[in-house]
Amino acid sequence: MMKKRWLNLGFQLSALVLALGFTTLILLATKTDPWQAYKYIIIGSISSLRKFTDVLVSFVPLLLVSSGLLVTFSAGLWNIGVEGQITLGAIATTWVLRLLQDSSLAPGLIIALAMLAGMLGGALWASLAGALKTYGGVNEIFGGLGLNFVATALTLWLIFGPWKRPGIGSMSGTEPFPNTLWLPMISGFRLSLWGLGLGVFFIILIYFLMKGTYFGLRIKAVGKNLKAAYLLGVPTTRYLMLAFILGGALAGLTGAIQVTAVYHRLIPSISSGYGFLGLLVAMLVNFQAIWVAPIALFFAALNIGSIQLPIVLKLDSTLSGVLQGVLVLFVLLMDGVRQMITRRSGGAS
Amino acid sequence: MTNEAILLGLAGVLTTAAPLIFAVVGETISERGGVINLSINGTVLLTAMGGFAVSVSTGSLLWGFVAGMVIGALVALIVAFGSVTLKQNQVAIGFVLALVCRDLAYFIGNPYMGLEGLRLPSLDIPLLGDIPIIGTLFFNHDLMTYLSYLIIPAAWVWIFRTRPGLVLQGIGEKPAAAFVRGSNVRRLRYLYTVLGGAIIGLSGPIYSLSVKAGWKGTISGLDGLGWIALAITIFGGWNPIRAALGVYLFAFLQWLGLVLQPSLPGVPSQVLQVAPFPLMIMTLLLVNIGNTEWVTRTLAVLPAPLRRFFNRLLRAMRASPPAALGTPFESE
Amino acid sequence: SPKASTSGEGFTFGILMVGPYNDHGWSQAHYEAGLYVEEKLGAKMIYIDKVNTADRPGTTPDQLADELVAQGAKLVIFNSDDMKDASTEFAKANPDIKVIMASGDQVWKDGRDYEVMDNMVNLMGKMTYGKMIAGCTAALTSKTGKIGYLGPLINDETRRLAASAFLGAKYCWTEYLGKDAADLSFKVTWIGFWFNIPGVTSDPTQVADDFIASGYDVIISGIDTTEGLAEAKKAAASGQAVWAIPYDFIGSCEEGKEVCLGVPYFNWGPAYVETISSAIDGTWKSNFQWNEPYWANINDLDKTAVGFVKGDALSSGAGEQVDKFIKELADGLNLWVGPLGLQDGTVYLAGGVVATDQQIWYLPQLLEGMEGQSVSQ
Amino acid sequence: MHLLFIKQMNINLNQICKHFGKLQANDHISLLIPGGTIQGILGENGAGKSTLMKILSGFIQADEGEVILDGVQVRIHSPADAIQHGVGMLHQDPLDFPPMRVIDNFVLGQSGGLFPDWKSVVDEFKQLSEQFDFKLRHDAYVDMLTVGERQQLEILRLLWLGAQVIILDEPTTGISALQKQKLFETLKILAGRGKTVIFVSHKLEDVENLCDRVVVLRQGKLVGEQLKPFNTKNLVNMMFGKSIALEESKSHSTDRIAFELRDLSLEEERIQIQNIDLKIQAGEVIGLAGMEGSGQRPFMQACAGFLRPVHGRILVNGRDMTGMNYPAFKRQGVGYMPASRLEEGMIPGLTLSEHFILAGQQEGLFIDHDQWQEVTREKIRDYNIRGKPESPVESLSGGNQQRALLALLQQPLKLVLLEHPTRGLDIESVIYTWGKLKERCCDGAAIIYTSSDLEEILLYSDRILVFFSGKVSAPLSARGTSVAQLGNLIGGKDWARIKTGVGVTA
Ligand SMILES: Nc1ncnc2c1ncn2[C@@H]1O[C@H](COP(=O)(O)OP(=O)(O)OP(=O)(O)O)[C@@H](O)[C@H]1O
Ligand SMILES: Nc1ncnc2c1ncn2[C@@H]1O[C@H](COP(=O)(O)OP(=O)(O)OP(=O)(O)O)[C@@H](O)[C@H]1O
Ligand SMILES: [Mg+2]
Ligand SMILES: [Mg+2]
Repeated sequence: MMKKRWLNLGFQLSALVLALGFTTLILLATKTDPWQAYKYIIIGSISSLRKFTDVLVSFVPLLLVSSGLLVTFSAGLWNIGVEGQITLGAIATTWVLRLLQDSSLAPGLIIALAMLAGMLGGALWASLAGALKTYGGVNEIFGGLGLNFVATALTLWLIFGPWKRPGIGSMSGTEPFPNTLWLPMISGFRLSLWGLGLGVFFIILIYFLMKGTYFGLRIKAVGKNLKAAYLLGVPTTRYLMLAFILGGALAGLTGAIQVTAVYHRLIPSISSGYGFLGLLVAMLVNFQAIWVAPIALFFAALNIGSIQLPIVLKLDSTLSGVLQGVLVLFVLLMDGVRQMITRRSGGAS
Repeated sequence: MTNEAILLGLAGVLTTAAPLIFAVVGETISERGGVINLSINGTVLLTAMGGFAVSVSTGSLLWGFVAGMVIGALVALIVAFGSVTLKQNQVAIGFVLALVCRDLAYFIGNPYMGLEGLRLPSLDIPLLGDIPIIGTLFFNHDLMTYLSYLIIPAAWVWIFRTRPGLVLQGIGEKPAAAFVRGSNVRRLRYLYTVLGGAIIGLSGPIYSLSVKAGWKGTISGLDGLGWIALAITIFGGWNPIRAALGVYLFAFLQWLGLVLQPSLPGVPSQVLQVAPFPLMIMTLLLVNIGNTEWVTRTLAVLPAPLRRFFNRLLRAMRASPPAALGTPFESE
Repeated sequence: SPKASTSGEGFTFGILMVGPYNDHGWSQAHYEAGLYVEEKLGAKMIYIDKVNTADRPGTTPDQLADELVAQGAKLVIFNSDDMKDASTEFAKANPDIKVIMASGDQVWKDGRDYEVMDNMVNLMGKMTYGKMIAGCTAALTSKTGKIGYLGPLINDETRRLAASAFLGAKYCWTEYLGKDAADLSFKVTWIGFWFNIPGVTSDPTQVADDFIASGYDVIISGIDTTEGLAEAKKAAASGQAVWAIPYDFIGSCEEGKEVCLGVPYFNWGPAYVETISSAIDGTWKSNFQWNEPYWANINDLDKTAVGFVKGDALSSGAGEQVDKFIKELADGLNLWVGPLGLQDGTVYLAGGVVATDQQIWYLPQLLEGMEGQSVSQ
Repeated sequence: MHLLFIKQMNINLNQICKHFGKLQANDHISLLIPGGTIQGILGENGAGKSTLMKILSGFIQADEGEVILDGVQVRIHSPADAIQHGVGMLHQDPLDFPPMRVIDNFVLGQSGGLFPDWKSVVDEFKQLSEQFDFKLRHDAYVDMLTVGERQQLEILRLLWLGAQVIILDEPTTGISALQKQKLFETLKILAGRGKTVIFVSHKLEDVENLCDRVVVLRQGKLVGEQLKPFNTKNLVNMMFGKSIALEESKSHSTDRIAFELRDLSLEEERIQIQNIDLKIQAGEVIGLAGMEGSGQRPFMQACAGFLRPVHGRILVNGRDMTGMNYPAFKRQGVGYMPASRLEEGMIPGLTLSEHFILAGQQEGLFIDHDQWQEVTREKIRDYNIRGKPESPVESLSGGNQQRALLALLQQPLKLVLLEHPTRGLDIESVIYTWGKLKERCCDGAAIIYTSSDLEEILLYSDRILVFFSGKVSAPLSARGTSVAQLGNLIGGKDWARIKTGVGVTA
């Protein structure tokens, strides 16, 4: 048992080495000193408190969306529609903020209501994909993809149409909300402890939900064998929908955080690609909630650290995306190699 | 609009559809063999960049297209290796590759941004091109557009009419049965995935060397096309002809969106562009809804004639994927 | 005139570019201006490109500006309308860092969003002139009298530029060619963004093809990419008489010399040098600049803010008339004079009334006589 | 044509070994089969029969040992190799392509030019099927065929490809008595023409009726060989290492009505069932006999609430359940056990204990794992499951999975619906399973089950419903019915003489 765990770790480490090896090759091919590139990515993410808090700013939405994806993943769903769910969360949050910003309600209450609306918005959009799947037989990958495009169009329409700034519709988004409607920040930093708190709260919640509850077990059962789960008495449609709704709600909350804590308005690409990145995180952790936080943190650090590349090395910072993707790719491939070897050695004993 | 303008506009639809035709045909072939190549969005970008870079460096259009095919085949090879040999989840591998290839295209392609490149010349077909209407519509395009017409029936005939095509259907449907009939399932899956990848790999260079000539990195306007192609493949029910019709419909709606712009002053242009997606979702819904439990339950309460009618209707619309799509094959 | 005498040794300035620094368009125009500043002042440029959320998930322009400051920048240039809010936020949070917001209007006293920010300067070139010249060039060249304008998204700026092109075209059409204004057709089709996003924007390639198919023989581009030029080139290769006028960047004609009539471009260098010098030597003053071309020679890269280079495809006869038009503009010809109506028929400027800068900057609709959507809702 | 001249092939398997992990599936098996004979291979479940045949047909490779055909040692690397050498196999689960046409299935795998010569292929197909009097339409889709017809198609295909040796792995499961008769005739004709037939089964009766010679495998070893005439008792001894007798089955039927169908009509894509009236008493066992695809499955599904009837009522314990879904039926005490264990019954990747949690009652939000461990252990003891609470279900052997499925059915039940509860089980397990099921009857549950084994149907049922392409017989008493009668009904004969469910109310 112990040996097996070490073996697994060995394979994962070798995946990391291979991923680094691959990006190093790419760097060498483009005549860059790889060491410098890696050094600046690290420096750019942890060399100062400011930078680290910036990493955390990127970490929070990634953590939230990955936690939600863990649920849909466990239910056997490829929730590619997650980008749209983030977007709809942001739209719903903006909508409530716009509706209430001139009211006499306490700002804290308005923010809370808006974030709640964001969760609802994301959940609603997810349940659309869910209903398409469970009641319409439409594979969630394609339903989700279509809905992503629709969500983007909806955002653009709102920004250039009904919610446009007085006089102009601008790619810079809707009119920014007043500071009172921002999620409170640590002064001097962009980080909101509220956001961080929410992220941490939800990953812990999801951890216990998936590990120790009837709900979690049923979601897993549905994900592994829908028919059998149904025969064993799990109301599968309901649980599939619940998985979508929970995943969507967390994606929606991600959108809400983007609006209330990062951009303070609705912008065209409000989801910032966090949904797809979250899918990578969820794939990498392979259903284990415990790993979501460290991996998300690592990815966020790569996002922020890579900003140094154009400044210092005049390099394109998509390198970080390459590194993230290649890492996941090699982990998947090495896992396959490991399984193949254990199959073989099982056969030989 | 004048008739001539409409005709030319429709002819333009055929050209803009060409790269997507290759993408959906390639994907259809791959999926027919049982392997989903979800990397397609990244492949389109990487091959567009690669094809452009190679053609700029060599000064040859041909090498550009060859490069696209090679890159597409290599990416597909990773998908095949991961799923056929290592038996990992195809969706996962493909999805990761979709993101990796995109970023890789941007990173490696940076030095080639905005360079002046070659562009596939228009090639009027002598006699056919002179036929009124038809000539303008179909025969005043470039070589790859003509090839895009040809590859649709070619793929259809291959899949549904030839002996190897029967085997292709077989390995996607029930690999064990194909295996006992003497097919080397793994090798064939490799072959068709890589072949499909190579065909998908043509779509990138068709963009960068013809339809949207040039390479502009993140603003090339290519990101997202692969996802669209993937959706259309499913829309096409794994039949190259239906898939191609899907592509033409998509390109046509896009064109309609801009033609209608002046007559729909209240509608932002982005909204019209999105019209194909709800349409696609509706189609998938119609195609699949007959398989759902609640529909059969509901139908059961209808009076007999109505029930029969709906049953026949739903059955006529239904399309099922190859049964072994996405599952690995083990002979022991 | 630029204070090239100031020495910027040891001074670092940062640029945030919305697109790739080598996009052969808007962003590259800024990047090259940065190089120009390095050359003229000896200051050091650092930059981050692709500053948009699609390319840099989870970042905001003000955060990236902080990065530049951390690397030693004493002045930060924001180069896109998208970054307007972020530049305001940043300027307020960093009173000791100088900020240039190119294409913004926050510190314009007569602007709609005026705010006092001592450390901010707004810069913009009067591209209205560039577009007028482009429009004139198009009108002088067109055989069919149909000019297509490939518009990005609809806002004040893009309306203003499309309308300028129209005014220039109409002027040259009627005054130089002596033709009837009613015979000139000027159509704007908006794609929805500065460049193509599949499934979101209209495809500019299709728009350009559609123009050509409908008999529009000159395409004026208002977007950041060169589909208009590429499609014109393709049509020309098959024997059609079609031309194009790209936008933004002085080198834009290169991708299709044989059909390029010329390009109106931004030349940010001189204004940057001047503003950065003032930051170095302490004469900095917050202001809004909407800089005219250097009329003595609009292509003098050391002086002008916007220019127009003629393309290889421009006939010599038309070229002379374009020069004449430029000369007239230099001498004070103003096309933004009434009577001018808006597209919905309301009077915009009564006869003889000269438009104010505000009226031009915040143009509410396309002008009467132009085809195409005016507002996005 | 290659069917006409007689060429016989002798098969010699020498010291074949094959292991899967720790399991020795074939342990030094040596076997000689003379050409033109029908060789039976007997053995309990998991004895290694399929493995040996898969090796001979190239589907898998042996670890050790050699295959000698007509004195020549051959290497068979793949099924393609095997067919080159004249060896073809019908697999236990039909390996064909349901959504494709009969003729496509026929051609697929045949080598030749790019475009098959459809006309001549169809001609040859027709000619060949006429020879055996098979009634297969070349343009029908395979998913519309019965299991028996699919076998016929496979036999024709193998012969067409030039097979000298035809291996049939448990071909009698899932086909009607009539089709079985037809199959046996065909096989005898083939042997008469010099083909070698290898017939794998664990049904003694079938082997005795058909084969010239028999070998018995047990736990991977070849334990004995017999020539005709066979000594049954001896064979059973060899198969199980002991003799086993079927016990007389007791009826637990009471007079309380547990389940009732009133004028029920069902419609599915391929089958329509009309106007069934049926009352089942608590404790009663109802067997459904019929060829696969004759309507038993929709019938069972309607009884469990999966399929909504288009007409009529369903009453469970007197309560009208018409139109309700499976969860509602389940709450009313209807249990359902599907035929395919790992596909529909269990969840690979989850442990036994987790299965019992899923099937059990939720208490609170969090799972009390200790408590459920205990429950699982109890069930394991009670149902004699070889496995631990933390064993993943896919690691259990087939028989143990079956027992676990039984244990997972909730308690108490009003009605138990079982699809092929003993398919693939050896006699020992069959007896055990029925013992457990009869316990349920004692507790007042009624049972409806399907089986393709007529002996089983007659032995364990109180009453029997016969299905033939959507027609359903009125319940027959098991005591007053013989295998032969049942066989005829299943094959569509003698229906005029019995009452059907049709017309009872009409
Ligand atoms: N691919 C495999 N991997 C692991 N074990 C296997 C595999 N195939 C067969 N076995 C095991 O080998 C043993 C022999 O299997 P085999 O299928 O030959 O039995 P059989 O005699 O045909 O039984 P049955 O009557 O149930 O069909 C069984 O214990 C089975 O579980
Ligand atoms: N997929 C698998 N993973 C792990 N172990 C397996 C797997 N399949 C079979 N085994 C093991 O192989 C052994 C044989 O399994 P098999 O199903 O053939 O049993 P069997 O001999 O047929 O018994 P039974 O009569 O109960 O069906 C079992 O001990 C089982 O634990
Ligand atoms: Mg077994
Ligand atoms: Mg077997």
